[in-house]
Amino acid sequence: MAALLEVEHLKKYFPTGRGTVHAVDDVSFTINEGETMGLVGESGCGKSTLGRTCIHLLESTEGKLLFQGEDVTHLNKKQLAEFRKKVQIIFQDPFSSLNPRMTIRDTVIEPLMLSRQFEGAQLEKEAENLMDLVGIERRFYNSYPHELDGGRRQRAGVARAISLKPKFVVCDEPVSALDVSIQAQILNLLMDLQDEFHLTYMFVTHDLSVVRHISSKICVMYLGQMVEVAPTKELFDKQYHPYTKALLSAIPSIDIHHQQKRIMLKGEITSPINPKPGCRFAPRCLYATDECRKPDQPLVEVGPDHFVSCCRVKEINNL
Amino acid sequence: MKSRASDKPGSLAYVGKYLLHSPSAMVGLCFLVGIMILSFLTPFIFKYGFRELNIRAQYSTPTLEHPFGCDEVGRDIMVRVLYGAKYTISIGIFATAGGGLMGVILGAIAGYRGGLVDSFIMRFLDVFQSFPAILLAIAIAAVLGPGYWKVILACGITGIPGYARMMRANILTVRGSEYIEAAKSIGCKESRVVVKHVIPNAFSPMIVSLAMGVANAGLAASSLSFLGFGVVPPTPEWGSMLSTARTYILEHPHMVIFPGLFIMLTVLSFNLVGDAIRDALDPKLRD
Amino acid sequence: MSEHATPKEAFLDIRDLKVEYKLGKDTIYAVNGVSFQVEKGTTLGLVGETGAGKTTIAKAILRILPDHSLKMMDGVVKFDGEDILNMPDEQLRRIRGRRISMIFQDPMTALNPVMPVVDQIAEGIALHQNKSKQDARIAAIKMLEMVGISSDRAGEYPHQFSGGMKQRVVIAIALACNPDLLIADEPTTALDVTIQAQVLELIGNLRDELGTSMILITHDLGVVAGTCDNVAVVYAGEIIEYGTKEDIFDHPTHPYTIGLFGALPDLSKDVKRLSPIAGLPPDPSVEYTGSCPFAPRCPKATEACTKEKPVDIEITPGHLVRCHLAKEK
Amino acid sequence: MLKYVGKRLLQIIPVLIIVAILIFVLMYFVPGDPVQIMLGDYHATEEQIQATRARLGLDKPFLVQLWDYLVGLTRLDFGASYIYNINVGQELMHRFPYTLRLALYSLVFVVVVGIPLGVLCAVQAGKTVDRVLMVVTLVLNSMPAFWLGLLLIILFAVKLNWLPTSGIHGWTSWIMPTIATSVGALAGVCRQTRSSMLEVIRSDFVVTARSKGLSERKITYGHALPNALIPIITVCGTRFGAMLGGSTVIEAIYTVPGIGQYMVNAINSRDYPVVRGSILYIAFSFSIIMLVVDLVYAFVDPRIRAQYVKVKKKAESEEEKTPEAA
Repeated sequence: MAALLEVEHLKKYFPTGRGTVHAVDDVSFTINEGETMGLVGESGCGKSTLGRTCIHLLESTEGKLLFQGEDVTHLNKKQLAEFRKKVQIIFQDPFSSLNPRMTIRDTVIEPLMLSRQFEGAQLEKEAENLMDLVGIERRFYNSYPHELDGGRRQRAGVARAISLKPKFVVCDEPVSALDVSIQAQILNLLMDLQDEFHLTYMFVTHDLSVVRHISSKICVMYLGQMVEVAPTKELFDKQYHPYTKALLSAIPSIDIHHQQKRIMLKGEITSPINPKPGCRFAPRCLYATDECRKPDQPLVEVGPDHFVSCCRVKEINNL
Repeated sequence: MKSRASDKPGSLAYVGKYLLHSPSAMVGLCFLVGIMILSFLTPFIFKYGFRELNIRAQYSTPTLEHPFGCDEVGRDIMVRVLYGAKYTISIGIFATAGGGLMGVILGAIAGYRGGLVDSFIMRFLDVFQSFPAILLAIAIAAVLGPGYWKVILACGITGIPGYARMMRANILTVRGSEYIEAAKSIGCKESRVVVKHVIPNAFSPMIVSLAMGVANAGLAASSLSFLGFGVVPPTPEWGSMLSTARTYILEHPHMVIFPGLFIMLTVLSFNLVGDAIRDALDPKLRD
Repeated sequence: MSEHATPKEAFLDIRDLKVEYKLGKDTIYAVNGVSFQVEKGTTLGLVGETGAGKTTIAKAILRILPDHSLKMMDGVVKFDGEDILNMPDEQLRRIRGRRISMIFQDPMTALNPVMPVVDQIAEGIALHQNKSKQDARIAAIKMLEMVGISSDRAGEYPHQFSGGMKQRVVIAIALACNPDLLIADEPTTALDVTIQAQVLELIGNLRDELGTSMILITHDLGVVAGTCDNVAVVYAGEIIEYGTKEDIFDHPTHPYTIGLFGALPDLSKDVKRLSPIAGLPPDPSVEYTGSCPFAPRCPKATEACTKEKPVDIEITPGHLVRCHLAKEK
Repeated sequence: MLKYVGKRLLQIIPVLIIVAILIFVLMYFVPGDPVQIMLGDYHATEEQIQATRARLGLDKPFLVQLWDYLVGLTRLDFGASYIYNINVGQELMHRFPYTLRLALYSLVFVVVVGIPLGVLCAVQAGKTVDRVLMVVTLVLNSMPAFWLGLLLIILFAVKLNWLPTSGIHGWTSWIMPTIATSVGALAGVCRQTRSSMLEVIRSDFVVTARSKGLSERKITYGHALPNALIPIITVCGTRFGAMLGGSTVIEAIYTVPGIGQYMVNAINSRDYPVVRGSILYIAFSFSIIMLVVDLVYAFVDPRIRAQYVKVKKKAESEEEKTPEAA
């Protein structure tokens, strides 16, 4: 498989009144064509910012972005317009991501029209095909978002995102606002579309069971830093980073006969504003030593395609 | 979710349809439209003209002949009050339209451009906002002098800072929403994002304050006229009629009643319509 | 309507509870004949999706549903032998916060933003335990420490705390007067998973320590699995399946319960495709008097399901299923 | 906190300077010669006119006049009235107590009556009391203050002869001006209180308070009202600021010798130093009131207080403010 998106030492800082927010701080990974990379972490860890930075909805502060082998870190207006046709995003909140004053049909037509690939009746037909594809019934074509339920709104968001047949779609918590039964419908839809159009997904979520279901590879983030990245199966079999261990153990399991022991973390996530150097997880980590507070923590390869950002990974896991 | 006939949420058609179903708004609208029509038709309906002196009827209290009585030179107060409706109503509407337009433009620029332009506009408006509304109108009127269009200008300028601030805040809210990000991600040019996505959504909440603004502008205009800074006698503007009537209040109090009553009814009508528009646009407040 | 197989009066005994309220011109049939019992020291999980009526059930127990939209509340809610629904307000206020208390879903909005947290806890203590303001504050600080907040933060305001910490404060308020029954309405839904683990453990420990009965409302079957003794599955304002945790998780019988498990991505199993429940959640402004509310979405629905409302069937002792098809098993 | 107040006070200064320059420039170019108006109808000779000009300093070039004026302002010297030749600053000081008293009485009336009525409406929302009060306040809100003032005179002075018609002679003289000034504000405050209380009453923390077993009274006044205060304070503050600037129409009707009347008369007689002085006073007093309003916000809401006071670095409290949603 060829690499579709390569991210190298990406940083995204926000200046604020109280200091600089290190929302994404030196993150590197590769997403291959046709695969789904899950990006997981708790609220405030910078995962949405990372997703948006990868597709130029936010401009990176530092680092390098390669898309299909080309450097897309800095784009001029024209290049950006071309790039936009290849990358898309599906948002978390299916209400606020649709213009409340546009019908579903208009929302889906807009990107087709802007692309200038279709005209007149063809435009209408293509839009209807798309709405049909994502499962929006004909009677809702001319409805406004507030007249629809969350599931259908999210379908409209999906139709808009795939309308230009992009290569790469960032799914930013696309199912966390939905109920379990609807969530499954949307997840199935996303997987079907991936097969049909050979899409590559970056699936941003805090829900580990969803990410396990849909992703082939998982990247775990904590406070702007990547702590562990591995193929899904491997990550769920064996975690090396203390944070990943705690995170996975905290998921409530529906298996009532094998309730595992949870690893309780001390305290709560700290501030991403002007953080101290070193491992961001150190203040809550059971194993933290002075070494963890040094800048430039290494990324250790512990297995094939399995990287951990922890200087004590060998000692902790008896490797 | 029941799908009713789809009206663009927050559009004028949507608001209009809602108004038709609100009894209080209809009462207000009927009063305003009715009195406006009467105002233009007075010369054709009534026996007396609004300027017609009739010394014999001087200070006449209400009679069948003169239902509202007559003033200090025997002019029929009812005819004058009805004729004068067009001033208060049109001043309210023109002042709000003008002030609203300026405010919306300034606010939109400040909100969308941000940075220096934003600070400059907002600091400039701060100067205006260091006055209470009515006193600002008086100060402007003091500079401009009296007259119909000058009152409109004074009341219009007074409204600008408020509308600008509100529009700016709306723009900032809309600009941060996900559908704007979505519009960018599907390749909308900036101009399209602004015209198609930002402005319509930011403007919609303004309709309410503009509707309410008409009532305030009308009230302010009549206050100005009352103080002698607005429309001056012999034009039968209600505020200036009251200003004259005030001199005779001890002997002929009836002259005071009707002009004021009609100011109140007009302002009340605008408020009723404004309330209904707010309800139409903000379903949260209903139930 | 069915009578559960408990002839003696339970600690909390709810029978045929119905709640309707107004929403614009529509009537919302939020709770449609719900009956269940909670025994002393046990935990019942109420599971269901958004709009199923779980929160309304909880609020009805404390009678804190908003007056302005409430249209009808009917049925019997008996707590320790006392009839809650017909009790004078004065008497009810002595139960609220002292014998029954509640933890709310969103800790961001559940606390008064302009009052120091310690005062929000002390308020209930002063009221119910007849303590002076000073003593109540001391007791409140003790409560804060019990939920893991150091006493030097007692005078701070809610906005100075993070989400997880706020939920701890809410828990402290709820447990301040050592209640007999705790109703936890989605206590961890707004929290991150590691914080959720902390809060669930805290609630669990305090419950065991104080011997409190609990009703846990959640949409998350995983949370139920770790915390509850009995489970009630709520759909369209009805309990469509009720039983012990083992009954529900090992032998789900109602097609909706089965559907819920199928729609859930499971950490321990590999499935290529999820099997979602078809269709949409039920319209709460429709009253299902003559049919099963799940029939339109049910893969196994028969003609009977659309013509007749199913009643509870006890398939094994204590395991009730409200489905026509359960009979055949 | 003190630092914040200082900063805000400093911010008022440039605004006042701009107001001063703006008003001076505008009035200078307005058609109409004050000297002509001063000397009145009789035919003044050219020498008289020139002499008056020279006395008032109006013969100097425009920029010199402006400079003199601004320099005077730094010494708090607003100049002297063209007509009465009385120092404007002194006259403002002399008149201020009247305006202040009227504004204070009105504010007290508005707060003491308006807020409880609004709370009552919110608690009884949809019931008869609420409906009646909402109609009444809507009508009162639409009533021009000057008309109400005149109606009061007709009723209490002319018909009943209970109260003096105008001027300030003893405490009874304050009754009608106070009512006429405050009725509109009272209606506004009542409606604002109702709507912000309604919003707060439905929030989750009120449900929390109820589930603690508190009485409805305690919930309404102890939990809901403190959270509903911010918009109410805004309305009260703006109205008070306007009253303190001079209730022009009311002072005119009841001949209260306050600042509003001073300015209105000055505008009519083109007494520019007085107009400029009163406008500056209005801008200053209104800005101060707005500052006070902001400080009251901080007093009632710890979240606003936190923005003014330099926050101690507290890691946990910042968690929610990460730009995850940015």
